[in-house]
Amino acid sequence: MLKYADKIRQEARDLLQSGEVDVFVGFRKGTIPMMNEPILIRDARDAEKLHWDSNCGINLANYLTKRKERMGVVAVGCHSRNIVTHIVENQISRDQVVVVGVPCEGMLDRRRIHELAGRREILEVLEEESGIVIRSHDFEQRHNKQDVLQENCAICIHRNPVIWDRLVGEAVKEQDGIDRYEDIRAVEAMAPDARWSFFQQLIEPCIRCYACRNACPLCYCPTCFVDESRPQWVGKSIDPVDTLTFHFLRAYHCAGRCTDCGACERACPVGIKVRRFTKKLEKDILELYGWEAGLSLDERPPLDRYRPDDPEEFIK
Amino acid sequence: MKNPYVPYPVRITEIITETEDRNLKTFKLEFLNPEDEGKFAYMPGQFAELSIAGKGEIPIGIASAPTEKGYLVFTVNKVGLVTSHLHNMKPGEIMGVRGPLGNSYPWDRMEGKNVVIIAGGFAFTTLRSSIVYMLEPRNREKFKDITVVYGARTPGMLLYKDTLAAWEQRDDINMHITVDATNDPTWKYNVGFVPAITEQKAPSAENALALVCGPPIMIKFTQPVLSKLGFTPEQIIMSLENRMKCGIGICGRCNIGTEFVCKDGPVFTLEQLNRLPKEY
Amino acid sequence: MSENEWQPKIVAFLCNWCSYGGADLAGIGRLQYPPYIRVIRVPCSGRMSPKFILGAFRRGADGVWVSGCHPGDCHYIEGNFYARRKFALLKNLLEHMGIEPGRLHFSWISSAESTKFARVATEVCEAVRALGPAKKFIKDLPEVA
Amino acid sequence: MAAKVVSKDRLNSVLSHWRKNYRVYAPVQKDRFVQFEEWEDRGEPVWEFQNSRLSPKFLMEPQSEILLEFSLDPRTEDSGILKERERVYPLQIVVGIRPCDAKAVELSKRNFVSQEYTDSYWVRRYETTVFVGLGCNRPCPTCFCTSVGCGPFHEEGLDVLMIDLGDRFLFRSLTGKGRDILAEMDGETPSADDEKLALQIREEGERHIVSRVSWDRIPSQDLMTLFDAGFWEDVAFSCINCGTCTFLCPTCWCFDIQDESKGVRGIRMRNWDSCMFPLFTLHGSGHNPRAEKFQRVRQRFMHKLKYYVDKYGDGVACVGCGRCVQFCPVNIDIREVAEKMNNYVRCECKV
Repeated sequence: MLKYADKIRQEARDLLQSGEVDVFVGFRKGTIPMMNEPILIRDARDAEKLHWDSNCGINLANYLTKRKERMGVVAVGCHSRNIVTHIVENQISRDQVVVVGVPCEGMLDRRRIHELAGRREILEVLEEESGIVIRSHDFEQRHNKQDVLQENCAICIHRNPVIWDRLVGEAVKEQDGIDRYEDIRAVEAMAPDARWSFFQQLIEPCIRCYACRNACPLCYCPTCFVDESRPQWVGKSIDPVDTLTFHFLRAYHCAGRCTDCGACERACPVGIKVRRFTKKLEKDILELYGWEAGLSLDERPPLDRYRPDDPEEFIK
Repeated sequence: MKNPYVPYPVRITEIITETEDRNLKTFKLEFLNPEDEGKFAYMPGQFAELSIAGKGEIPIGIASAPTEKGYLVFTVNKVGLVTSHLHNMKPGEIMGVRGPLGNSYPWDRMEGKNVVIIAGGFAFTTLRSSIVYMLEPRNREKFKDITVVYGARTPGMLLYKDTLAAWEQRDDINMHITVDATNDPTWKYNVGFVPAITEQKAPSAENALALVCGPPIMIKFTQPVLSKLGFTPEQIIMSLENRMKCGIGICGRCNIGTEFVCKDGPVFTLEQLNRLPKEY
Repeated sequence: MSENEWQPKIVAFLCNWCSYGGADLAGIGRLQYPPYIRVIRVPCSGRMSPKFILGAFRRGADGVWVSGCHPGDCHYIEGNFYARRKFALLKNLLEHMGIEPGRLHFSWISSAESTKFARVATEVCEAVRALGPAKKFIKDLPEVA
Repeated sequence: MAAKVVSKDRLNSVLSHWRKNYRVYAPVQKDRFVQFEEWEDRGEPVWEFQNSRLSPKFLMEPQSEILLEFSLDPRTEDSGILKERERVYPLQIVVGIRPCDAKAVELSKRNFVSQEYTDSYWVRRYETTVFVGLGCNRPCPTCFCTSVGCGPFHEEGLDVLMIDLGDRFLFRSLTGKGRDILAEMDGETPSADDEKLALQIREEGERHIVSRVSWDRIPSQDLMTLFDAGFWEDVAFSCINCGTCTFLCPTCWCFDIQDESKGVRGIRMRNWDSCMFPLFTLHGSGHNPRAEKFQRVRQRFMHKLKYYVDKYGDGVACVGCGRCVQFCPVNIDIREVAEKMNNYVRCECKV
């Protein structure tokens, strides 16, 4: 992924210099290993600050709404699908964005890497062609990239940008033969009480910081339901029912829109696999309505349309 | 250890609908335990948290004066969850009051001075308290001229109409009541915005302090008028509002710069405010 | 039925134009169905938000039943078509999270179908009763420090 | 001041002994993180950890805490009257708290106890807690405690300091509370070698702090000039306005107060709140003094590094634990922001 960095800088410089865009949204190299920070630049001279590697899992589509400028933005497959979703939902217009597409080989799961390093101090994580090298004071470890990918990346089937105006490299081969829903089926197979306990345990560490919600480009409502007071849909304490209500409704709001970009899980400071909620919806929507989010600019999302013969066996 | 979060239980004894839009009501409250009144010793400019079990608390300026014994008065605008519930309560019902909170108007500084009171809309509450306090016979001589410019959108939107009428009759206070507009032919007071009437009545800045409370737009246009009249930022006293919860400088939300509006304020001089972020 | 026997609480959200009329007609016709149902009238099944259903469970409903016009008969032309997709996903996700199948019910009942109303009401009541009191998603005072 | 040495394999029996009279909280491994939990005679606490994911501030300021309770039953005389819930505050020992987190408790005290008001809940928890700190032999690369008046073996806020000597711990009491719990603990008197080793470890630990933050010029900066500085929009750009930094921060104490009732019973409680949330400052009128993201980000940093500094004249409201640096989902780094604030010079040039 490092190889794209130069090309991204070049495209950004070009776009800003030519005046094709007013601002460019990308990443700059982070201050700690395996972290990069979203950055907005206005001046072509700042293009050199742009960086790219396999630690760009924060979804930049989240930074595009409520802006007036013409924007250049770096986007991998899932992020480009969120840009499509924004356009379809009238949050941005197609003319407003110049998408610099990045064929993606997956982002690193930094928690997994910390675990592999035995939670010892990591000085840096180097990316090589086929894998990564974890370097510390007193040890060095090599891992295959496939073993240290974020879970959503490991099962990704849309690595290449869906829409793009410029592409920084040749399209990568899409993964095939992927079973995206193994984890969901495992939960489905449980008895109701076991499922209930499963989700209770899943959210037990939640501190209601809303990082999952806020890292998500789909969450742009002016007032979130958790902040409404009349009526108050959900209490504010760490009561497990309130926490579960939050996660349930948050996921439901993403139904048919979620691209499984994994930003929510990446952002969670306490390591909750919040995709266990959204992926169930994704699976059902694929099975019931044959829909995957953000693949087309011309189709309405599944909850904004219907077919007269939609399944209704559950209705008396 | 005294628990600062426990409100004094009070009973609502009277509810007056103040304004024609029925959005402002005045609540008269009596302490359930008479000994609590002594603990609730306050000065005009302070506020209290009105506390309704199951709904929450709201910070409201105290509209009664310490010279009015036996009860407290609060005038409440209907806005959110707690205030809407309060507006539906009936005399006889029980609620809580936590306070007094915040500083007060600078009564030490005001002694021996002319006091100019400029108010708009429902921000008149703590100023009512101040006027009642100053007009109390044993207090009146501590202050020189008292001038009041008080305006509302229409005659029907003025607070405390009977009290205003009574003050109009007195010769120890200069009342300038005004409304933005009216088609009431019997209206015998001023018509015009508060800043304009202030300019017209031109209270002197000499040996004076001005207490200014009102909506942001009124404050914005009154400040230049006062400057023109010679009031320095130290002579202009204002009372801020911010979202509050604890009211005692602990929960953090009303913080602006180095100050907590609830504990270090709500009363600040313009000179102090000029050195603080305008985050209110 | 003994006095102490547990009786389920079921919240029924009925569309104003069809199912509510069906309930009315069932009443006029003195049709019998179990008395466990509390009706909330909604303008259209399309108005139903997942928050309403979750809100009912949070407040201790043992079952929730949503009923609207038959597809094609919606007073607002297509409200129930949209609703149908929302309901499918909602039901699946709620049950995925451990709410027992049988607590949440949906139906299409027209204002003329009083018999169907009474029949479905009975079915819903029986299904919920068979499950016993709800224990999940019920919001109590928080047990915190 | 008393001191004792205890070998590591006997530590659990020390904890067990303390449990007779105290609740004991210790760091335990939970999923992928270390967390302070009540130690109940089973499971091994972890002693080799960098720091716990959540700061142990929750022992003083639980995320949700009931303040008052009430009945809404109209048949009872006290219907609608809010009362303090009767509650016992058991004596507790927090063992293994890092010096930075202990100093944070001392900083927080300034907020919860002022001249005018005492937060009785916080104070009762504080008074019944004994802080047994564990010095940091190997601080994290994100730790910058030594730049903010703290350090890996800093003693402020601790009743006892523990130093890991390899196969044994040296316990040194720093207060009366500390002396009391040391008195009832088995252990040997440290030898001269133990003391020497402890000193070496201490120096070594301090040398390990590689992060530096300069804030020396911030106190003399003009508050409004910093407030109006041009860099805030840039600093805030990547922020997603979540509460991670504030909830993980040991010196963030802001809270919200909420009522809940069910049937005729009700409670008033407080919950952690965050200046990152727009709702934090939203007025009833709809006006929001900090409606924009950059204003909220600015508030957080200005509060820690400028307002607090000016208000109390006793340093910054940060202990350098580095949690916000490690866990911010978008890598906003307080060390960089402090640097920007410290070096800020208003541009006088005309645009």
